[in-house]
Amino acid sequence: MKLYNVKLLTITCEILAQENIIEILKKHEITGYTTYEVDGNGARGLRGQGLKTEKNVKVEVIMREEKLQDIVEEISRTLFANYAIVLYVSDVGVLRPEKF
Amino acid sequence: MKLYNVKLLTITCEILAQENIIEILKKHEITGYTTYEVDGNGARGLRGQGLKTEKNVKVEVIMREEKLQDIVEEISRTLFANYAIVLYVSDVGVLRPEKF
Amino acid sequence: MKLYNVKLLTITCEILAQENIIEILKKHEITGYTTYEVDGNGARGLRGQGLKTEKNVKVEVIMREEKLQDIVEEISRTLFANYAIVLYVSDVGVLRPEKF
Amino acid sequence: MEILELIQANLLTPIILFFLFGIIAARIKSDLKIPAAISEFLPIYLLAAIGLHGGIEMRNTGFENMLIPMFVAIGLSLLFTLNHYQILRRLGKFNLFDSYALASTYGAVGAVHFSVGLSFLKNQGVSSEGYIAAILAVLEPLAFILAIFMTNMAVAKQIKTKKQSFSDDSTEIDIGLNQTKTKLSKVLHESITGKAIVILLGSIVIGYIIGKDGFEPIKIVFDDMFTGAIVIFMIEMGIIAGQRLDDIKKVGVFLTAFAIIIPLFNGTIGVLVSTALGLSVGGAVMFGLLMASASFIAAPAVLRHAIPQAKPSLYITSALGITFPFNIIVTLPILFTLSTFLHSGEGAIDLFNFITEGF
Amino acid sequence: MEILELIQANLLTPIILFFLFGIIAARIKSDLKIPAAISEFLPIYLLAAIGLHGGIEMRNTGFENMLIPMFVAIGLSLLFTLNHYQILRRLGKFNLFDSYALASTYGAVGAVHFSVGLSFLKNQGVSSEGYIAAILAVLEPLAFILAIFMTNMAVAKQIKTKKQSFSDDSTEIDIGLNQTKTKLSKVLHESITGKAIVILLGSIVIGYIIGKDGFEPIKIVFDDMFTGAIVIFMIEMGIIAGQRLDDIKKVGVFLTAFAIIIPLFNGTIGVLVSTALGLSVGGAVMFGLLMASASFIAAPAVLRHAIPQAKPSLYITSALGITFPFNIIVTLPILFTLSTFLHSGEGAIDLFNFITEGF
Amino acid sequence: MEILELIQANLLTPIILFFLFGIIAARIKSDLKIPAAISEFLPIYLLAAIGLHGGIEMRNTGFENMLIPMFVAIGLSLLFTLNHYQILRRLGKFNLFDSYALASTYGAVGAVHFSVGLSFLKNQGVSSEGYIAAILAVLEPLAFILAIFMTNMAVAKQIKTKKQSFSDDSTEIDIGLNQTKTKLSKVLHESITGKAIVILLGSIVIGYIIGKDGFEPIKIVFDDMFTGAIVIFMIEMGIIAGQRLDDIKKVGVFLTAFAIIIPLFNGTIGVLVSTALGLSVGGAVMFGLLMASASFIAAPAVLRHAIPQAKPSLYITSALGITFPFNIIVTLPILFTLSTFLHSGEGAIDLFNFITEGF
Ligand SMILES: Nc1ncnc2c1ncn2[C@@H]1O[C@H](COP(=O)(O)O)[C@@H](O)[C@H]1O
Ligand SMILES: Nc1ncnc2c1ncn2[C@@H]1O[C@H](COP(=O)(O)O)[C@@H](O)[C@H]1O
Ligand SMILES: Nc1ncnc2c1ncn2[C@@H]1O[C@H](COP(=O)(O)O)[C@@H](O)[C@H]1O
Ligand code: NA
Ligand code: NA
Ligand code: NA
Repeated sequence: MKLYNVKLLTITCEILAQENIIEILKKHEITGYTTYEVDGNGARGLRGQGLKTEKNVKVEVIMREEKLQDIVEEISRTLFANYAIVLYVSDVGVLRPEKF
Repeated sequence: MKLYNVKLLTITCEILAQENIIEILKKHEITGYTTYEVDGNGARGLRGQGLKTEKNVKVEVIMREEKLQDIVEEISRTLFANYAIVLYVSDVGVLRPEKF
Repeated sequence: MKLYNVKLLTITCEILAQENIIEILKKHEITGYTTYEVDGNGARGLRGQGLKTEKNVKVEVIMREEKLQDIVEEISRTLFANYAIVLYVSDVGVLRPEKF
Repeated sequence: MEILELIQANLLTPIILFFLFGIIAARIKSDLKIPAAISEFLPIYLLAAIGLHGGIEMRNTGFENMLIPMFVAIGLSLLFTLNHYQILRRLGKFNLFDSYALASTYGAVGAVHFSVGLSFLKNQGVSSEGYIAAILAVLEPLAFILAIFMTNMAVAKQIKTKKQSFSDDSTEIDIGLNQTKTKLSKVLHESITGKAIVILLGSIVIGYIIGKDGFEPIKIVFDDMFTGAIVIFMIEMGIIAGQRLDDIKKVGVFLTAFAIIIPLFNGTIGVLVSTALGLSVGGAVMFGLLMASASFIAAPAVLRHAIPQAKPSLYITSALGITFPFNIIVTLPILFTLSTFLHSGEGAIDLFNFITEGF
Repeated sequence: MEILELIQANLLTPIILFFLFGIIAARIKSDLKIPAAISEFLPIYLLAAIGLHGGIEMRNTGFENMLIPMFVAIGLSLLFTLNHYQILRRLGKFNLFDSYALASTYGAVGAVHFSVGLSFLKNQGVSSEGYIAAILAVLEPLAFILAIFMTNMAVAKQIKTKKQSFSDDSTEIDIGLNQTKTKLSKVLHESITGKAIVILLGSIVIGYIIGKDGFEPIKIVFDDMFTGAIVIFMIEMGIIAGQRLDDIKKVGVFLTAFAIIIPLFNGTIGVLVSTALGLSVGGAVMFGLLMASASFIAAPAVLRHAIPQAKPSLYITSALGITFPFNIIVTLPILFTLSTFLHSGEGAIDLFNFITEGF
Repeated sequence: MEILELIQANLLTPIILFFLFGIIAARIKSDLKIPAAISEFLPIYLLAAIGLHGGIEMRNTGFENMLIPMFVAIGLSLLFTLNHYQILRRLGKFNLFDSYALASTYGAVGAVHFSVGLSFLKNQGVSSEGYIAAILAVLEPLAFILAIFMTNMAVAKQIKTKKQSFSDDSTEIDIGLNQTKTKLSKVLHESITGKAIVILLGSIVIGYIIGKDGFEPIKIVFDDMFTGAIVIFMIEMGIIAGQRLDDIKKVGVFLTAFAIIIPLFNGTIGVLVSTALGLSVGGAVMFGLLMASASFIAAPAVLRHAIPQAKPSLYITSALGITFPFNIIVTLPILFTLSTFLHSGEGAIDLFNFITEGF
């Protein structure tokens, strides 16, 4: 079974920015992603205690390298200033590259 | 502290396929894994709203490269056709390779 | 957008060791991390059923390579013997390396 | 018309209204939802309450008379399941897997249906035989087991046919057959140890042991709060049903008709037969409702493993999105009217004639 | 003094005591917390209970008289929001974004406030007009929509000014204006389909339909348990408020004063106006409390999207950490005393003079 | 025999039956479980209810008489803890860490035990002194603190001995001693701010302040629903206990015997002493049950940090898998019979003789 190289983009951000991110993904024609709620600490302090709106969420997206650049650029341009957010990219191997 | 290269297999799938995956792991004599519930979107549509059985789960398994091939092959053969599932492999470094 | 190489340290451990880990991070002047509860199986058996204190947690820390060595060393020295714990390191790319 | 009035009265109860409200909330894409922990807990609570109630009743009224209705219910369920399969496969042209999955979804019983039925009767001031909770427990896994057995038989036959043509591949086929057996025994175990049955049976036994007096200290939680708890659960059920309304297009006209006609038919048969067996007005309604009900909580969990080739969007959507609303809004009042009529003077005579002629 | 006594009596009710307890628990860094699923469920439950109660009352008393108070409430809310903005921007020197966000947080209404108010009145044996629940529902999104509209207008103006200086960048600016419009219509949709409004309006309608009789089977859950449920919710609210007390330093003296004076002022106006409109003692208290309340559950969800440039630490901390405790401990008894006084013989005369002179 | 009858009657209450049911559900590997959010919330709720109840009682009866029982309870707990250690280390040959961990698990008290005891008494129509809830709160951290202190002393001594042999490593040892001190003060803080104590003490104070009248509006939630809530919690406790039954093999014969004999012994002493101190029938039962109880919710959270070298599979399994079922099924009725006997005419005389001779 051959593994094909693609990119995994992981975004950890406050839960209220999740919608914005998914919209950006949609704009770039990406409809596959995985999300889950997490707690966290960072420049904007402890998050995840108390109100649900104060939680963080992780959004993970497997995508081809071609799309990565634009998406990362748009996220950083529109969201970095106002939201608690951290983003990183890693290399992963998948079986069915046509899915992404 | 030396880090030894091993593989991290991550499977995101509908929760009802979790048992099948863990059985496959057991068959290949792997008993260490981590699981957690996630939401997701993909070819089979939005998952994670509504009934618990409609959730996704992530299964993460650190393993040696030797076993990876067979396990990936069995999962893709038995589960890809009927279940919502995505699988990827990445490289990680661990301290105690004998644990895996 | 240039991506800078940093390390992602992921620790999966029993929930009661979370505090110890965060203290070690603090000692090394790391205040950014992400945590979430997970279930798991390993050398210390199935974890995550029953009492909350029997759960596992994942702690993910993006950091520069310089700090990694010391932190990994301290965690393994102080926690490996008495706690259910697994730790791995991977390479990731970030946009704002000065954040970490 | 009496039935229409009853349907209307039923429509205006909190249970139905909050269900409809949930549907609307989902349709306007509201972010309203009941947290998962609550909506996972509520079925456990409802089943415990149903079981305790049933067990206490059985202690009062005995359960000697339970055996015949139980076996009749089993027989009917199996017959219905086979009947559904024929209809779906022959008339509906569904593939083997979808046909069996749907057949058993409608042959199986639904605990939420049962809760709503109990509440409906309570509202009408009518009681029912406690042992029907036990019938619910026994029927729960039945249709699934039948469907899985049949599917596996069918698959095995297919494989055997293949085997005869390509006789070199025999080991793989044997493995296939073995896997089928393992799967069946696993599903059997899973069904019987499934949380719904376990909590229901356990509560029946406990209710039987403790009786009315022992129940007193927990009555407020497990009886007085029952209808309120259903109302909360119905909000979530409404939301989930509402989210699935879009999928009804995929379900198609045939299955939509099936999802309405079959419950009415099965339910009517259920009321007739159970009345003939001597069940009370309320008992016959609950019996009929069991026959009319389709499973949408247990079904996905069992069928996804047992017949993974079947499309869950078909069986969940039709059971939860069409049959459940139809049953609690329309079928339930109809069955009640029917049962009342049959148990009233004239109805009883009619039924007597019907039965004697029928057999 | 009567007010002090009432404040003291109110202070010693379980609701206030458990809130203070939560604050203390957070301050001593206890790990006590109410699990998220419970504290997410409780507001839904409270709003459903409020709505049902309001709907049933409206059925009893009619809702013809509701329109004038409703429109007056809307008018007052909008006036207050604009007034807050002026104070914050001019006197407080907050930036545009923070000013609008804070203005609307205090122009908006709080469902938890409302729950506590209802419980307080219940305790005093005083009832209130059911339609105030409907006013709560209508006011909920109002101040936000105004604030967002104003913010977007202001931003658009800024952009236009820029446009005139650098006339080459026009496409980007047009995009910006379009985005603003999209955002406004999205926020509007989100507000109206927000879970709080949806469950509240839905429950009012259902309460109206089912009436007292239909409510009977669910009364234990949606009425008798109401105060107990608030108590549990207040523990969590206390914990969250306690965790934010450190942030009060960041809030500053000006905003702290604002967070105390404005609710008192708005609440007093609310009681006076609603009494003049003929509302009952309890109704005027609830009307005043709505005016006095600030939103700390809905606000972050709406404002974070709509005015992301505003600092949530400002508006959440002041609303939850300062205004809410102050309102339920001090403002509520004051408004009650005021309303009682106005509705008693002399008060009524005074008010009559006050009003006739006032206009 | 009277005791056997009482044990049997107790066995057939919903609390015990649902606990046993949970065990069975776990043994047959059912997927039944109470969602985590619910089972995390229930102990908080139970402790709040216990505390409120205790506080209200203390207001009625005063708490002047509370001091002596409190100090005696503290003294007994410390004595018992040391006694457990000796037995476990000398006779049981457990290592230092496991010995201290187990000693304090059994020296500590269990809130679930307490809840079941209160329900048992309610069922018997017997009341108990409200201040015992306060004793529960004070005892909760006590045994842990003692055990941790002793463990750290022992470890420090070991290190010192090492120091004398290898005198070059002294800095590392000083660091070790310092770490020990930090740990102790941290555990102390954690124990006292632990959620169980905080909610219990808070509720006692609130109960005392509000009294019976202030409790009225929340009585349905915090009193009437109490037993029903325990029943739900006991299902989960049963499931967890059932999952641990396999581990009992690892626990060994010695610890199994210890887990049965020690509670009986400690509980008996508790009833005798508290009766001598003048507590009522019910009060002596609750006092004895506190002494008999072992901690299985607080213990893992505290001991895992404080004595990480100890094996949690030992102390959790024995406390939850053996002692808890034994106590609520067998010890509780025995203590009740004993207390009733001692408080009846003859018992009182016997006890008087016993005490006067004993000292
Ligand atoms: N160094 C880090 N490693 C892992 N996660 C981080 C790190 N820094 C921040 N985060 C996550 O990103 C969220 C937002 O970060 P920030 O914007 O720095 O407050 C935090 O709440 C954490 O969940
Ligand atoms: N591109 C993707 N990136 C990350 N997760 C994905 C992606 N596509 C699908 N998934 C996850 O895998 C699940 C099953 O995918 P699918 O079989 O495509 O419906 C989804 O529900 C997501 O949780
Ligand atoms: N091979 C593995 N792959 C992924 N996670 C693992 C693996 N082994 C252990 N874990 C996780 O680490 C936790 C502690 O492991 P252990 O100390 O081996 O019991 C387990 O409960 C799992 O959550
Ligand atoms: Na059926
Ligand atoms: Na307001
Ligand atoms: Na003890």
